[in-house]
Amino acid sequence: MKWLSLFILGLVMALLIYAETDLPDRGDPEAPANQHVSPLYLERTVEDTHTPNAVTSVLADYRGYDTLGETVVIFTAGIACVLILMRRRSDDNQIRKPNS
Amino acid sequence: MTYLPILIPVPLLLFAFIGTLAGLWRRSLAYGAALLGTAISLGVATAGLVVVLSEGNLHHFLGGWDPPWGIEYVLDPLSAFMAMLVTFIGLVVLIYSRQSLLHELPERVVPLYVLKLLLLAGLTGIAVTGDLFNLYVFLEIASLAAYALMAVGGRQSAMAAFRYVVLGTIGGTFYLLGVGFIYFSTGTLNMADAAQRLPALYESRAIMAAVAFIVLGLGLKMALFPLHVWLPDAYTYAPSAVAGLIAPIMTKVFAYALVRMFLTVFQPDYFRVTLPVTDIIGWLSAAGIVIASILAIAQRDLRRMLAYSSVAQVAYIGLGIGLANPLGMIGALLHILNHAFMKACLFLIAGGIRFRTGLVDIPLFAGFGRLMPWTMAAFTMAALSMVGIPPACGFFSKWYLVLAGLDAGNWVFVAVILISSLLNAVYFFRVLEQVYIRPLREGVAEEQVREPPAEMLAPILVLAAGIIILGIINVVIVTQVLYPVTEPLR
Amino acid sequence: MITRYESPIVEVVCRVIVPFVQVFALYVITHGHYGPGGGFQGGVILAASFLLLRLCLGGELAHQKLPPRLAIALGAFGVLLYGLTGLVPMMAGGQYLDYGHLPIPGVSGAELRYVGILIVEIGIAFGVLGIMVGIFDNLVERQS
Amino acid sequence: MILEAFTDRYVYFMTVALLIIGLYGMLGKRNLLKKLIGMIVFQTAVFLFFIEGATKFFIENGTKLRGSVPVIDPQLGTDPALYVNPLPHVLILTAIVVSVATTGVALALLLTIHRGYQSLDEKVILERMRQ
Amino acid sequence: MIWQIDFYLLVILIITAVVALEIRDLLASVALLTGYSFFMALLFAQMGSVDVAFTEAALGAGVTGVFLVCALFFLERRSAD
Repeated sequence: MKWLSLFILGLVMALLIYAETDLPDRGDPEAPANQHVSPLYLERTVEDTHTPNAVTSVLADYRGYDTLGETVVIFTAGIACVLILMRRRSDDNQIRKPNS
Repeated sequence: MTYLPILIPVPLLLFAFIGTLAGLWRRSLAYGAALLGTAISLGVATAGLVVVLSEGNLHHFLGGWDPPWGIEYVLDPLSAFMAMLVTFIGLVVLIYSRQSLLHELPERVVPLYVLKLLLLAGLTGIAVTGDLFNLYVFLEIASLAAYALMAVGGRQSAMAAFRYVVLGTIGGTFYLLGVGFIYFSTGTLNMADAAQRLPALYESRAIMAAVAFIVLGLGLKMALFPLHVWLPDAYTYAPSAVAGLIAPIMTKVFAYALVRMFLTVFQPDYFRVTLPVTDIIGWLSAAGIVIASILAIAQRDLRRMLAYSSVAQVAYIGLGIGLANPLGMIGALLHILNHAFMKACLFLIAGGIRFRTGLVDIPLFAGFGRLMPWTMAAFTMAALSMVGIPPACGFFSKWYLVLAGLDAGNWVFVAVILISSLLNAVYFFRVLEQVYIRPLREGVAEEQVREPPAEMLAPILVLAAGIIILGIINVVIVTQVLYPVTEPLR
Repeated sequence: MITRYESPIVEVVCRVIVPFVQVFALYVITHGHYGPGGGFQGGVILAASFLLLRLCLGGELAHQKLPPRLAIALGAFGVLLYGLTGLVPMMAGGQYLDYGHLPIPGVSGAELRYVGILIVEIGIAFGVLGIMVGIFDNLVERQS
Repeated sequence: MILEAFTDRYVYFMTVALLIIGLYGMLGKRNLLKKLIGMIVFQTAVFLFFIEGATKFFIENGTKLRGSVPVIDPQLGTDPALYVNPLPHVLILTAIVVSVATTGVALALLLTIHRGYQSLDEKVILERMRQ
Repeated sequence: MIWQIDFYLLVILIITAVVALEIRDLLASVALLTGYSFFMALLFAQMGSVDVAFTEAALGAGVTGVFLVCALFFLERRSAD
């Protein structure tokens, strides 16, 4: 088991280092991530939403549905905690007498 | 008309919140909210499938922003098909779960129903989304709901759920990492846009790593063979109404997400020729089918046997994806549908038996066939379908997989499917023998062994009837829905 | 059940600090348009103020300020507010979450989107506040 | 020159190191709370990877400057080259919340497990589970 | 540009992560984890993402720490490895 997890760790590390040597340079303004979608957010955020903070406007407007999902994730976690920690009358795994 | 895609997950979400508020006031209202939300969603999904088949794909731009900048929802035949499957199974299991939960966990019904709605919302969201990151968000909603739902069956189930949390988080985070590689290489998160920009970057090592991480992450979530370690314990100890909901659809939706990556985001040839992804998935699945089937034979606990059988059946889907030809993909997608019906039916029957008698071990089921005729008839139907006897639907997906294996000239896979049918026959006929031939065990009170109440029996019978109906109309499904989906593979 | 921490200093400092923390949280929520901050951060800070009350004053007193059931209800209400803000523009002919079609008289165009973002941030803040306090209550209270 | 290449890439390698440490904590540690801590470290490393990818440099008067905070400053104007990329920040905001939610659920599970088995050691729990 | 700040913060991060995982006392481990989150928030702020830094400081270093410590109150403090 110990060797298996070490093997997995080595594999993931090798894969990551192998991949990261081929990513665009750090902070390169010509990189696709900085060229394709995001410039428009910065250019138009004030004009479209009156919001100088581009993160807020992207968060709540351009990609607002992700944020709805994120709020739902928090909500799910809350309900999950209520469900898991609710005290039960019959303790543990005992199946109660079948109702008849 | 373009409203249809968004109206599939949103009723589920809204009724989850309304159900919470109503449930705080009066406990029984949560069930009504769950039922109503799922029914609306099923109606919209059905309408969506009809519209999509006649008028072509529907696109909904959330927030009114055009795709690469905003999030896009796409309803095409495949996603409408998945959404309809998820909501249908969800509705049937919800009807079943009222009695079952009142019996097993009467104090916790409100959060259980709310989490079931959120689980369904997450899964339908995965089905209809057209955005890589949005898929991650909904994947996490579905996963969190599933962790919690699986944890309430007692102390073993809590431990099983914790292991699922650890492995599931690794899976989800690997997927996020893969999306990160794609984003930093292409600059976009929209699936259609990424599909356009990716072919120029196929030589890039970052994209290869992205593929590896996405396949690993989704593989962990869908319990593809060597990554299935969380599944048997989790399904065994979960409450029966939850196992009946999660086992049929959860892993299948992640399989669908993998298919979507394979067909929509990347070109199939990238997975088939440039990288040996489909070969690896195929061979691992072939090993998984045989090993998991043998492990299923060794189990005494019916739920554990079904869990191992689930691993084997997910591996069938993996085998179809691994064959990577049109027939294989049709077989895999048809198996998603068929297996959802069969496994839901089987888990609900296991829950029904446990509801009446409290028994889970197969040898103790001796002689039940006489006392629970309808339930056991449904069990026989599902078992025959799992083995692959012609009128039932399980035969047809295996048939397409065998054809695909012959088409690809891969005799090993064909042999694996045939052998596994024999193994399936072994472990299901073992149960059938106990049920129909052996006399009732000493110590099992005869008056307890009765049909479950009508509210639980009806969903079982609906699913059993569905197995036959799907078998009969499978030609329609294949030609209308699944055949156009495999267009990129041709 | 957490018990009250028997120290006048802790109690006084807690009672003095909490209103300022809450005011700062409101500032963070509403100032999200112009600087760092927004619904999440503000909601978390609000939740932190209630957690501080629960830790310092003990369960009984702090539950009067925000009962556990109300916390969960507040969480559900916040998320529902977000969901409905998405649904209302659809009735007015827009897309889901299209704030440009919110039926608010007197504002239009970019201003309307500004208002929409503000409503959504408030919903997020309520949701995060309620759920964080709810998680804490469940982690602490349900232990036998 | 080597220094240049190092300053360009070293953050990625440090991120990989953090990620591996977290993964090791999740897979190699027996204590369940340690697994949870490993999970948090692992997820945070991925966040760091995204935020790292969002930085942007621009050249002004021959010196390399880091892009500014993505809040539009009327004096700087709306030239996107001057600000860092806001999109990964938004994604990571979402992911941080997901991570906290997962932590909350995992902690609830831990409390239930401890109530049932009186232990946090995976080996002990699995032994007691098989009985 | 001052790349040294990033570098030192990253080294601190790696050290805190390793020690948090290796130390036997779980309370110390949790405390180090909140420290880890705080340094991560500093690093985010240094990289120009103030919103994420704010969230990480409030959620990662604040609320998660409270949850972990409160949960630890009901659990055992020693760890075998």
